[in-house]
Amino acid sequence: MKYVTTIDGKEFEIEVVDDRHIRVGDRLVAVDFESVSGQPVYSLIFDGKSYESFVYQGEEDWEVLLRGRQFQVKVEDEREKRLRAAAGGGVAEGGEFHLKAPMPGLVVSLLVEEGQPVKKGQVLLILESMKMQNELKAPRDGMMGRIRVKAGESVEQKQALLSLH
Amino acid sequence: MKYVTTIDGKEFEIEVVDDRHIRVGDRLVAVDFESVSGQPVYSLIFDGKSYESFVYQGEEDWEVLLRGRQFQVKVEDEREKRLRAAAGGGVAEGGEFHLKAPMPGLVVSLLVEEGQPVKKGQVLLILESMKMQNELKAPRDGMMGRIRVKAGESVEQKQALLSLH
Amino acid sequence: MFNKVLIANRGEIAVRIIRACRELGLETVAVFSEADRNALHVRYADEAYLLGPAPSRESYLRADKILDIAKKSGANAIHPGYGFLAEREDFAAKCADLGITFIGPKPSSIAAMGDKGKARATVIKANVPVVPGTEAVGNMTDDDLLNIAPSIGFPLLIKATAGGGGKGMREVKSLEEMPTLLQSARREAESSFGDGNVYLEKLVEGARHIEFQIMADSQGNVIHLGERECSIQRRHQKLLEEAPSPFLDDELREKMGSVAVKSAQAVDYVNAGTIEFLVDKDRNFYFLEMNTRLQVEHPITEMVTGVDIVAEQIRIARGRQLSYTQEQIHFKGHAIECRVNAEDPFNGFMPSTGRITHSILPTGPGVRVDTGVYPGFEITPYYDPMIAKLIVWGETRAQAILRMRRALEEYRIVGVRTNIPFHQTLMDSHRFMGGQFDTRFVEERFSMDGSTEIKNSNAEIAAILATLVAHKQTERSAQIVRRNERDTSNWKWVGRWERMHR
Amino acid sequence: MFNKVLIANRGEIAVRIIRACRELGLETVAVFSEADRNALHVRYADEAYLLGPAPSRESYLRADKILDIAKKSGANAIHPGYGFLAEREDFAAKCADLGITFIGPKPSSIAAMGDKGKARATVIKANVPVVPGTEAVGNMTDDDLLNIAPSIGFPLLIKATAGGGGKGMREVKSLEEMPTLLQSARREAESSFGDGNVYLEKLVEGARHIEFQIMADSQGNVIHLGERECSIQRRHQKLLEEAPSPFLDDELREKMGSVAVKSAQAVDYVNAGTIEFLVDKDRNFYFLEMNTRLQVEHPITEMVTGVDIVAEQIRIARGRQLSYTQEQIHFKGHAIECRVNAEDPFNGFMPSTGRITHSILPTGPGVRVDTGVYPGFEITPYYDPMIAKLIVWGETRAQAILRMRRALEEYRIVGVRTNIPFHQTLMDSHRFMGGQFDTRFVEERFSMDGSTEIKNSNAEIAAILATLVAHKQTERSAQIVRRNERDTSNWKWVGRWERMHR
Repeated sequence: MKYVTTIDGKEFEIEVVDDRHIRVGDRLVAVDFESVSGQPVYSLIFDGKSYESFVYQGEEDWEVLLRGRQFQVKVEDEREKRLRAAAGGGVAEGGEFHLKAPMPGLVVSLLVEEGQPVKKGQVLLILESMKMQNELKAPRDGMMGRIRVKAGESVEQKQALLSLH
Repeated sequence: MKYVTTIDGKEFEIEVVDDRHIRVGDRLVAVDFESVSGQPVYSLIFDGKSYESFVYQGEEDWEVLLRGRQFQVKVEDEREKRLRAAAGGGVAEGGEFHLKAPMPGLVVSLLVEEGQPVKKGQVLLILESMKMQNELKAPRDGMMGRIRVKAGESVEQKQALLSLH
Repeated sequence: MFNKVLIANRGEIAVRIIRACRELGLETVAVFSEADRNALHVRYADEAYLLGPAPSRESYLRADKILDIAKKSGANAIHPGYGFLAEREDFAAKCADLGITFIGPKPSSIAAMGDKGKARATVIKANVPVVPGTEAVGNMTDDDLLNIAPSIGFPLLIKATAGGGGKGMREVKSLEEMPTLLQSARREAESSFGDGNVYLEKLVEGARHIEFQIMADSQGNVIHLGERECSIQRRHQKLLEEAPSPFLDDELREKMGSVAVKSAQAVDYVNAGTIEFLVDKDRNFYFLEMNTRLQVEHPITEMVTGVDIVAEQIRIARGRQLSYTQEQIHFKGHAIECRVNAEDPFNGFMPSTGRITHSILPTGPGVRVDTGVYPGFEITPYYDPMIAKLIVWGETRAQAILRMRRALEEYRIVGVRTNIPFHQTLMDSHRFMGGQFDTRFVEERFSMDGSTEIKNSNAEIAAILATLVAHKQTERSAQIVRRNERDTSNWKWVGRWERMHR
Repeated sequence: MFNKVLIANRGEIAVRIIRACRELGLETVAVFSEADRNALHVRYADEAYLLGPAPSRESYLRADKILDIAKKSGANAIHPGYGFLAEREDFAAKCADLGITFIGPKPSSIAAMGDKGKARATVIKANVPVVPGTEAVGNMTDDDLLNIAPSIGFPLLIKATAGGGGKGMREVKSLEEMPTLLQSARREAESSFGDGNVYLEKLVEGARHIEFQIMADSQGNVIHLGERECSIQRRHQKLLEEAPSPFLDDELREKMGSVAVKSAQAVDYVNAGTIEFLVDKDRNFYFLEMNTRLQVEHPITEMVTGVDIVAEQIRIARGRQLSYTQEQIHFKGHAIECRVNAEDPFNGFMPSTGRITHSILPTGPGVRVDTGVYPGFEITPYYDPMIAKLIVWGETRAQAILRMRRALEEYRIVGVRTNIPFHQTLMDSHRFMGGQFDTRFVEERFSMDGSTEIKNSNAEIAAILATLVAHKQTERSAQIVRRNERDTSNWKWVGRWERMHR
């Protein structure tokens, strides 16, 4: 199977030849790849070098934590890549933004009202979790849409808090 | 459910009243009992005291490892106990003994032949495992029955090695 | 003399105290919230009692229940650890009333130092230098504070009088933004300490945060165990501490040490305590506050002095004399502590909760880990995000940094995100290695991106890893689809039966 | 000077050496057998290469493959650890031929000390006292040995000339049983070391096994780092070591230390080595043998001296002078090491294999764990059963024992049986606490039953625990039966359909 893998705009062509070999660009290389203890921890011996890494599936991309660095990695097989190229590759920019609770906690206060215009970086809501007051901010300029929570309310992780048009 | 639990000949009458209470003899006591991390490790808070223990199912009895001591514990519910009492409780003593490999290893040498009389404590076979030569001995006097392995053979754990009449 | 100690705390510090008690042959009583039934301190203690639901207010802050449990269990001493009830004068006083030894200072010392405003006034009388700020004591109103602020000058800090750990603290750049910040500081102080009082302090720029460990016995002996450098902070939360400070020489150490001792003496201090100082670029130092309790970062002092501070606390509480004179305290080598928090350093240090599914601790020479978590334990949002302290000792600062680097590389925690990558990036920072930092370093002159050169050299490997994991996943889901096809075939067959026989 | 080190070993000692290299800024190359693909030393090293199948002869003893990997990877030094190739003169010589630094002594020193018979002859010349025994050197036949035996006197010991770790060792009580024992000793020696040669030594009764750590640099400086008490053994396998020995005073320590140094000088020794002595009841001491390598129990010496022995080995191999003179070596406190083996102490110390499913390490002040295993790792029957070394330090021997007791209580390993309960029972033994033991103590005067009083007080709790677990299991299996009933209901229904429409 051939993949096109992208990190920070840089593309790597990687072909999984069999269990023990991959082709990176033109180079055929022996790999020894194992997951450890059934965890998302992976040991890779590549060209004699021993690497260990956490690999998680993020919202869209893969997250690779390697030697203290985190990499956002997009992995697409050839078919996906072609489809995306055909669609023009443009991801909608102006659509509605839904703020979800990044962790369970208590809504301490709401600093905006429905229909109010907000600026990028403006604090929308304060969520208390682990004894810390966490400020949740607007990712871009926009207009406040529906607000689904009240101050004093406990929320679950990923619960929808409010929308931004 | 009522149980009769025996350690070293001493009987304990223990009734599991509900999730949070047991009766030991006549005493009704609150217990807080949890298994830890899905392992055979158990935390028991009993009368305010905090205990932690490994509890394994042995060949016949339960094995409880508590504060560095191992206890062989027989747990029977009332019905089992009565059935056993009715049967007379006698376990056959003279039957055939099957020596099984207590661990995987290599049979280094066989020191007996089929049909040979052996004495209790006599070395029957040497099994090499973890770089140690382990002598497997006769548990009682008897006559050698079938020998199922040869010197130089690798054996699995619990594999039958030989019988003693 | 007491023989059974109740530990009124949770997490790594409860475990630390249980260890000290056990090594002194004392029995231990743990208390726990419903969220902590399987916590390590419950598993390790001789006795354990439920306090109540997970929130601290309903469990670890319930002084009444804790004292009831002490009576019920026959515990004749209480160690409060840090946080929770550790700096509550009323709690220490109630212990005394009930004939229970509080392993800490006298209630009067807690009171004198606990209100940060009062503490400033007290040490000023003992000629200890303090940061310019509000000197009046008590419940100052917003109007009072707004009036005084210009005379102190901006930037300044609003600080909670009952405070600690940066909670209820706000930096103010101008009078205009001050009312809003006062409000939010009071709100946070109220929610953290049940006390919304605040005071003001000049912001010393380019300052280092350096604290001295002191120990005092009830015979009037007071010694210090040297300093800890605590300038590596983020939002006023300490992240890394080291001993000794690369900024101090012997002369300044001696001077500050004797001021620390004097500060403790000013409140008749007994047991372990910490005097926090700000040190400016010109080596002027100012008393900031005294923490009248065991400090999170006490292990680095233990590593360089060889003194077991918790065991010594217990000995002092039993009425014994200090085991050491000032002359017997020698400093050997260098120690560093990294606070391992359940926070995602790549996502604004957002707290991370969940079950720890796997963990490998770094071990070996010169490494110590103090932790209260283990594989299978659930990190809940109710408590502090600190899940472990990684402490190393080396003959020199350079060796300690190298050792910390390898220990961080070895540490595995799966199930929650941690700030270990932050510490790894810090260990690679030239400014940190050179000892060139102040309390603003992390926020203003530090980036998680690190050297792009190193990053680029690992990008290909990261790409390969992600590709192999994605490939594995695709293969696995293909297999599941195939298996499901087989599994449902019986149902298809039933469907066929139905149709055939309809 | 080398910058990349191949570690020709596995398990905890490979991890230990990788740590030292990393802290010195050296790159590391691991080698592994098929059974060890996921071992910690492979995961922690910078590079890793497969040697071959699990058995040592096909992997860790394959000197040829290891040297090939060194060349391929550019490793210009090899650390052999202990066991495997550590005391193989030919391997050390081959390294030298290839320009690879062997981190250990010269081949000639290994040869002089590696053959235990030759070693005796060498040190006798240097006026070092030895245990009476065979003084002739070389391949003695059974007849030679049977002839000499009566002049030495019984009981005596048959020992493997290439030996170590009690392998190929047999105790002989009379001439009659000697031929059989010679045969089995030779067989074990042959299988362990590829060399069936043996020699004889008088059995010193009531003896203690006390060894001295020495360090020597290539400039001719030789120092000792004090002794280790190693008398707690079972079948000649050390189980627990401590430093200092409770049996030695300063005078005897100095005397034995200087004999140890003299023994090392007798073979022009360079790098770390250990001189083993037997000390009888009357404090006479006899040279037993020299281990020309890093010793399993080196960490206790590190704990009491502060010297990082492995880092020092590497520095010496780089041609540096020793970092310490004899006068700079000071002993502080007391250290104990318990060897944690995958063995069932309640079942004749039978080796135990399997996957480790869960583990909690003891941590905190004064505790160090050196291990190569982790949850998810499989303990195979191919290698030594030692899976971890638990090391503690205390200010006094009593404090070290209390600390070890609490550390053992904290240690959790699930998946294999371990000898931790043995160590716990030992820590409670009055004879051990009193320092009253010799090399026969464990086999002859120790029982796993311990105090029946303590046992009885816990029996009720054990009964409750087993009952609750059994009850839980019964309930669970009842539920499974019920669930299966539901699951199969659809099938019953199909059956009914079939019958209805037949």
